[in-house]
Amino acid sequence: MIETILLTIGFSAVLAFFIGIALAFFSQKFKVERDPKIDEVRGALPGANCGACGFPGCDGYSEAVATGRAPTTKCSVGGSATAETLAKIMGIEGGAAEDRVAVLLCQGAVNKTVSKGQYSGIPTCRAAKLSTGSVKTCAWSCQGFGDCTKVCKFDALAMEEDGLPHVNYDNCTGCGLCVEECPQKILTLVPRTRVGSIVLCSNRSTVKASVIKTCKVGCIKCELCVKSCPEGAITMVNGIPVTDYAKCTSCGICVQKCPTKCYKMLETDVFGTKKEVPVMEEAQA
Amino acid sequence: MMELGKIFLLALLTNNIVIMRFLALCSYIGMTSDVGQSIGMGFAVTFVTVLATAATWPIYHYILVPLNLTFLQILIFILVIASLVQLVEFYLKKNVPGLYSAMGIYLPLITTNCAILAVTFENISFKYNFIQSIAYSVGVSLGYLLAMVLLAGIRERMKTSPVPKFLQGTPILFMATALIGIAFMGFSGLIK
Amino acid sequence: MKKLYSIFKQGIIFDNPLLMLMIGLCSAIAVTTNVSNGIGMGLAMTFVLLFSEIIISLFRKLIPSMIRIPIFIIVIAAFTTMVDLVMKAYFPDLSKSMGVFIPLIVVNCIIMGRVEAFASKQNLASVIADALGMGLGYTWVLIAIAAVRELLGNGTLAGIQIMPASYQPILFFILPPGGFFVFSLFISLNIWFKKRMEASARNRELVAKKEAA
Amino acid sequence: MKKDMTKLGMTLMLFASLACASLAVVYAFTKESIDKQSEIQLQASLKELFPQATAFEPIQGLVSPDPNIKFEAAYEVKSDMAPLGLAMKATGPSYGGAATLLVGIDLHRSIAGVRVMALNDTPGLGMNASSPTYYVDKTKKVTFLGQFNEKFLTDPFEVKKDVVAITAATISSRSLTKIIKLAGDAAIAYMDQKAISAPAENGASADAGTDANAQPQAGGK
Amino acid sequence: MSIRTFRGGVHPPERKDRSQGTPIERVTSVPQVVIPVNQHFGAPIQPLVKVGEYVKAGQKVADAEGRMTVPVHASVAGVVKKIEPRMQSNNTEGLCIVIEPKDPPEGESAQDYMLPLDPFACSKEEALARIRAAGIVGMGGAGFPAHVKLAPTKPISYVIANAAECEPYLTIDERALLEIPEKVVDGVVIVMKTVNAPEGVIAIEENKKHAIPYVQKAIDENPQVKAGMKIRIQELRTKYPQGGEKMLITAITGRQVPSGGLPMDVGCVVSNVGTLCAIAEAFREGKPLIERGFTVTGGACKTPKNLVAPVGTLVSDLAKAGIVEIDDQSLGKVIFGGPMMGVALPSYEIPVQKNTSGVLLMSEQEAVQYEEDTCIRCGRCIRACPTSIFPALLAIAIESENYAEAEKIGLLDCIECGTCSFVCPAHRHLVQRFRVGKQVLRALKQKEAQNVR
Amino acid sequence: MSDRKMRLSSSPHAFSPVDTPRIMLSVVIALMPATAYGVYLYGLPALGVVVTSIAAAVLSEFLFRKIIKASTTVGDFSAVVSGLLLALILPPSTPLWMVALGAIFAIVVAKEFFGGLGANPFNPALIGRAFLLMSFPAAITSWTMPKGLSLAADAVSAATPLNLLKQGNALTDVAKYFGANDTGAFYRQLFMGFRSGSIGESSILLVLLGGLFLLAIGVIQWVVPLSVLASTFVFSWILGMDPVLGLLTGGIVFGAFFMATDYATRPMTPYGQAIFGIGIGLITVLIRKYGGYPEGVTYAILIMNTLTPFLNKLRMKKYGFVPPPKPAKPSKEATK
Repeated sequence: MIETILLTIGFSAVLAFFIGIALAFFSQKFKVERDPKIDEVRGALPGANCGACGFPGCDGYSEAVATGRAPTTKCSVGGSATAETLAKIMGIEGGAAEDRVAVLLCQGAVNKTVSKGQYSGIPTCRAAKLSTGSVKTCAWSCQGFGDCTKVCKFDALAMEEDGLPHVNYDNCTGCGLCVEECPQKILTLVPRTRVGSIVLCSNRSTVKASVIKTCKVGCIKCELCVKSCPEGAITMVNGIPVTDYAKCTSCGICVQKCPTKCYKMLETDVFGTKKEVPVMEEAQA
Repeated sequence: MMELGKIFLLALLTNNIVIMRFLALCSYIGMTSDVGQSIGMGFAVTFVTVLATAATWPIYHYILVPLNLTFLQILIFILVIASLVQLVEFYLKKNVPGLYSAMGIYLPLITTNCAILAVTFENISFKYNFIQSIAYSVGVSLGYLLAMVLLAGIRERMKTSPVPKFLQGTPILFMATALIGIAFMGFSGLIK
Repeated sequence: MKKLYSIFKQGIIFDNPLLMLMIGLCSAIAVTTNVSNGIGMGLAMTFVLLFSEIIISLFRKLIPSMIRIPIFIIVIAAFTTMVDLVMKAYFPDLSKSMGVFIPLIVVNCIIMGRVEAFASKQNLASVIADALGMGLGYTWVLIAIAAVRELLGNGTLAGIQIMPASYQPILFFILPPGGFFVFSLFISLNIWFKKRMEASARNRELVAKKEAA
Repeated sequence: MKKDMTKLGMTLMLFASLACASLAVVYAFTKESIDKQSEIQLQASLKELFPQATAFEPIQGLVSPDPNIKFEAAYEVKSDMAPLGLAMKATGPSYGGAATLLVGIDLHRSIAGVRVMALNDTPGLGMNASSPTYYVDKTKKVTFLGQFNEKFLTDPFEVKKDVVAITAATISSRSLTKIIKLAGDAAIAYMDQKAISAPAENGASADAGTDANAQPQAGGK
Repeated sequence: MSIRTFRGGVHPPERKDRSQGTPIERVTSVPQVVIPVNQHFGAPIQPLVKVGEYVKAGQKVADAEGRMTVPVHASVAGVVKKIEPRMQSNNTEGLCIVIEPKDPPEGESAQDYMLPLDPFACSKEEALARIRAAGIVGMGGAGFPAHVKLAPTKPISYVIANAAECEPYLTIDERALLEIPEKVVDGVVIVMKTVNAPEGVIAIEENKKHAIPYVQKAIDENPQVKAGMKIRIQELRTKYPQGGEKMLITAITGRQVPSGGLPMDVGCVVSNVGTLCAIAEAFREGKPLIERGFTVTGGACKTPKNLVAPVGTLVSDLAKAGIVEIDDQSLGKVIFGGPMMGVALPSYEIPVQKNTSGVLLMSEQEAVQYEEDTCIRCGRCIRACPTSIFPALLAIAIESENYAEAEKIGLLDCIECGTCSFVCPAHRHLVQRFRVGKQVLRALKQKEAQNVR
Repeated sequence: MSDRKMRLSSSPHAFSPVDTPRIMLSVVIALMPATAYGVYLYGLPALGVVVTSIAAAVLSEFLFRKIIKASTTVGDFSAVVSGLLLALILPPSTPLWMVALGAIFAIVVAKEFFGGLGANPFNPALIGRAFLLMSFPAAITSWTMPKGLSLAADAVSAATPLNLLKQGNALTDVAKYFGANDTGAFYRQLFMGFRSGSIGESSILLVLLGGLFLLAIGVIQWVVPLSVLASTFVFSWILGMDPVLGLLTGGIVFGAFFMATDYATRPMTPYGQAIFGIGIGLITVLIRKYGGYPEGVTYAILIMNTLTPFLNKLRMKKYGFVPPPKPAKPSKEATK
């Protein structure tokens, strides 16, 4: 018995010693130089692998960042915090990415708009738009099949009873996947801290009557907002009033004047449910 | 030769390592989301299994048996296989980067692939000689490859199927395997 | 104590290695043709897990990280061999019917995973709780699967005739495909259960929030 | 660098030695029991076949005529000094790999009983051969192996005709039957040789004769 | 003469008998015309007239530079009332010029046609310029500029007149063959001269056999044929999509247009009957493409007819004028084009365009809609697909968003003929899926190209 | 113009009247002669099996879809087809509860679990039979003699011709067992279906009739059945078995026309189908010759089912296909 034990110990000791040495040796010898920064960057990324940065997943992006082929601000999921960390790792001054959220530029709920016909076909926005132009009489309206909700990786978009996707601003990371997916291109990314007025309509029709016929909450091109703005911050661009946020003081006059109520305040009407209302003074300054 | 063919076919079909013997399920479930991937993994396993057999069989018969240390079998075998995988990985990474990028990424997963260890144990317990052991290990690992590819094919198909919610994900994969198993029962007795 | 209990509970249900983490599956289906095998395998597994975790936890500061994997393997392999030897010596029938699956405990991902992720970082007490939780979590699932398969496929439980003699066993259940079948249903059941738990937790949170507001 | 490596090697060595040492201890403790286990099992099975037996004397020199079937051991069974029969431990291929059977042959040239020592066939099908509750004849409660009891080796051994097969496991049934038949024939040859060898010395031809008989049996399945 | 055809295809119920027997009726007076500015496949063009301006019939009202552009002409003499976006027959709003007919000032002609041009005395460039100036586009469906098509860069061996008219319901080409075969033959001759082709083929489906003698007579009487030009009639099996350009070429010549290629790659030019007539008119009369023939039919149309009306005529105006009687109660679907490839529109207040070959007013019973069931993998679509692109597998590839595989199967080779959707027993929206798939695939490719750059 | 909304959809706007229920019904009709003959041969038990199987299949599909809150699909008759097919490949004496269990397994596990009609990777009826064969090997392999053919000693547990052949009986003996004087008469008897076997696959003639009916109305195509039958014939001959008998016994004809042609589980491409059929024939013959079962059609088809996703990749070249690297001229002018 003692012999067995001794033999075992001797044998295993020799074997293990060699294996240990061999492992250590080979790991040195065959070491492939890999920039430790890649791992560091990878560690700092959120790992959602959403691909919003335009690279194949977080791994691809981290490699691109570490080799200097990509800016540190591309990760919209991680937002500015990640951008700063990455910048720190890469040793450059961080151009912090703006923390943005998606906003739907259409209020054309099912009861506010007129449908063009009885659509039957593949129930996706893209297919419906391709086959019918637009399922609603407004060619710029939300198609309401929720393509955007299907691509959202963060559970931030949901179709609700009114037939429109609603953004949950707590979850939205501003990755922009929905913006890209929307065939109508009526989703846009707005900085989370932005304040001021915004028109929630994309109808670019120049024929006033047609807007009135098609939608109860569409911009009818009355230009009351443009005329009423004391700061002159609103101009019509391509058939749609656009607010210049450098001038906008969030006075709310345009919102009051708008006859179809398609003008909204970002801080109260759009992000309304959000608790931390952005600090106004800061934005003004 | 017939004998070797029999060993090979038994291991490949009748006693398919995954479908009939439930080994290597982790990678079977994990690595079959596309056919190319499963083929890569399958060949990596084949390669390592044959290598492992070639290494462990002589160790057992020419070292452990004479020294009367057969009880160290488990420990020695796993160490040998682990170091082997590691070495192969190092080697490929450094010298054959093309192959490494095709196969090497699967190597770390292989260390804990029970199929390989099982083969080396069974070579001993079935009292196979060296050539038979190699035939057996090739059969088993190609059987693994076969199972992987078959499931990958069905999985590809199921991507668009309205599988009931409660079965989505892993459960339906096992269900598919169960049905493949039923089909494979047809091989039973085919090779005696 | 409460913490230890929660670690234990985690392994039994929420992080159940078989149903939730889906690791160490191979043996779960292979040996569950009857309940005694399930018990044997489960306990063998628990034993190896427990002692490996204890040893690793005790020596965790002495293990250089570079060769930690080989050391883990050595420790696990040693305990596995012990179990194998003991089984062979005292439960020869059981050992025979489980065949290669006892030695294969050594590559069971559960053990490696727990050792690497838990034991090498935690103190002895939590390690024991974890090992017991995981081990018993593994065991109960094995027994449950084995019970279903043996009862339906053979009409017995642990070798004792349960079903009436007129019962015609559905052999499917003890054949390999039946193993996959039962296991598949088990996982789906558990996923459903987990989802319900999560949903109720979320509901509770919501209610709490509403009340607070 | 080198120091590092040595240190790592040493650490690993330490752990390995410790592990192996403890293993060796366990091994030493269990070894006897493991060896004994198989012996105990064998003895128990032998005892079951020949309840009156008092001694099992291993005998050598029995060679299987079929290369696929091996005789691992053979015992002359004796009660006190009187011979009771022969027990053969034979291994041959079955459906799921090697199957080892213990076949007892009594002096009447009939089978005293068959026990399964190792079998890896399909559970629920081929494995039923070793099940004590699986009856090929449900009314008489005869198990698959039970039907061989008291069957003369001169009787035909054709499965599905003379031997009731396990349902849906014809291959297992055939392979097992073949092992039993082969072992039995060899045992009888030995007995013939021995029984005749006491008074006269012409066992060689008898041996050859039974071998010749066994051959077609092995060939035709 | 053997009857030729291609592999695959289906034979949907023809339903041509409704309008088959009614001679072409010319619509002359309409209350207004709404002329879409962009009616062709290619770069957009801009209006040249202003609101309030007086225009003559045949006067160019919109044009732009560029190879892939085609001018648009006023189809009636009158005053431009409005220039604004209106719903077009492709289901989108596009800029339209609304003209209210008004008699010209005393002494002036209401017409502003070009001078006739002898196609056999002018150069090829002159001929092409004339075809462009006449605003001729492919009148079969897509609206591909004719002057581009007739300027092939490869040698042409066949000019094929597409008189297959394989779409169910539509009969306008059939009537044209019966009533004005000489114009069709003239068109073929002109095109043959323009592209310098040795042989002309008029392809007619079996179900229009009765038109063959008329066409044959027209051929025999054509002076150019008498002078040695070779034109023959080819009878084709009645099968959809026999009139698809690619299928037609394969049926007649046995050649296959290579993937991503054009008919000219296999030495063919295919022109629709309407286009050929328009070309003939453009040369012989100097008349631009301001009128077109089309079939108004369908279950909700009480008066199935073959009409020739000014481009821009609203179907609703035809109904108001009593030229077409529409059963509003049973009307379920309005389709511009044939039932297999036409576009469903929300109303019939839509102008007839240069490429409108028919207006289908389907009754509720005809316009049945089916819920999409799961694919049962019967393989009917695979057998029916004229381009052998395995629609069932293609749909699966698209659904699983495997666009690389989809492209390999042949997504971009789909001609959207609708055969697969027609035969599908589970009523899967296959064609629609492929259309969306094509769009996505093209977008992906574009993105990839950008990334590479 | 009224306010009523027009229908909008992508083209085409016309549809073939052939839909899924109609296809399934035509399969049922094609199976009717064989079913009726089976019931005539084996009497009430066979009718019981058929009714139970269909009822269990339809009910289980209905209930399962109710439970998972999916739309009811009983109306497409696919469950009826699966149930009927399962019944027809079972021995007439199968206990009814087993039949029901098999039908439920076939419908719920093999079909509905994978997403219902069209999504099932394996033929449900065959999975049902394989399940029963695995679970109750005894019951599923005990046959009854058809009415009026109780010449053999024990009419209770008859054997199929293949069973007898597998046991090494000579063909003439088998023929005698079924009361035929010579092999020619035996072949005729087999062709007409007067023998023990599964309910529906007895009469080759009626099965062929049903199959030809389906071929004629275009529900199935010739590639699969022909390749199955041809390869069975050829491989039987190569392996030294009587090729004619190989076609006449067992379920190969039934399998070729009704099982292998199952839409969801056979490849969709012609080349794939040919290989699929040849594979079925080969495996069937191999199992018959070497395997553990006397008949291998069930498993042969199931095994080939696993390969279907790969056989689907064997596509014909598409219209106007140009080989991608260096497009060579010949392909354009190849035909003329």
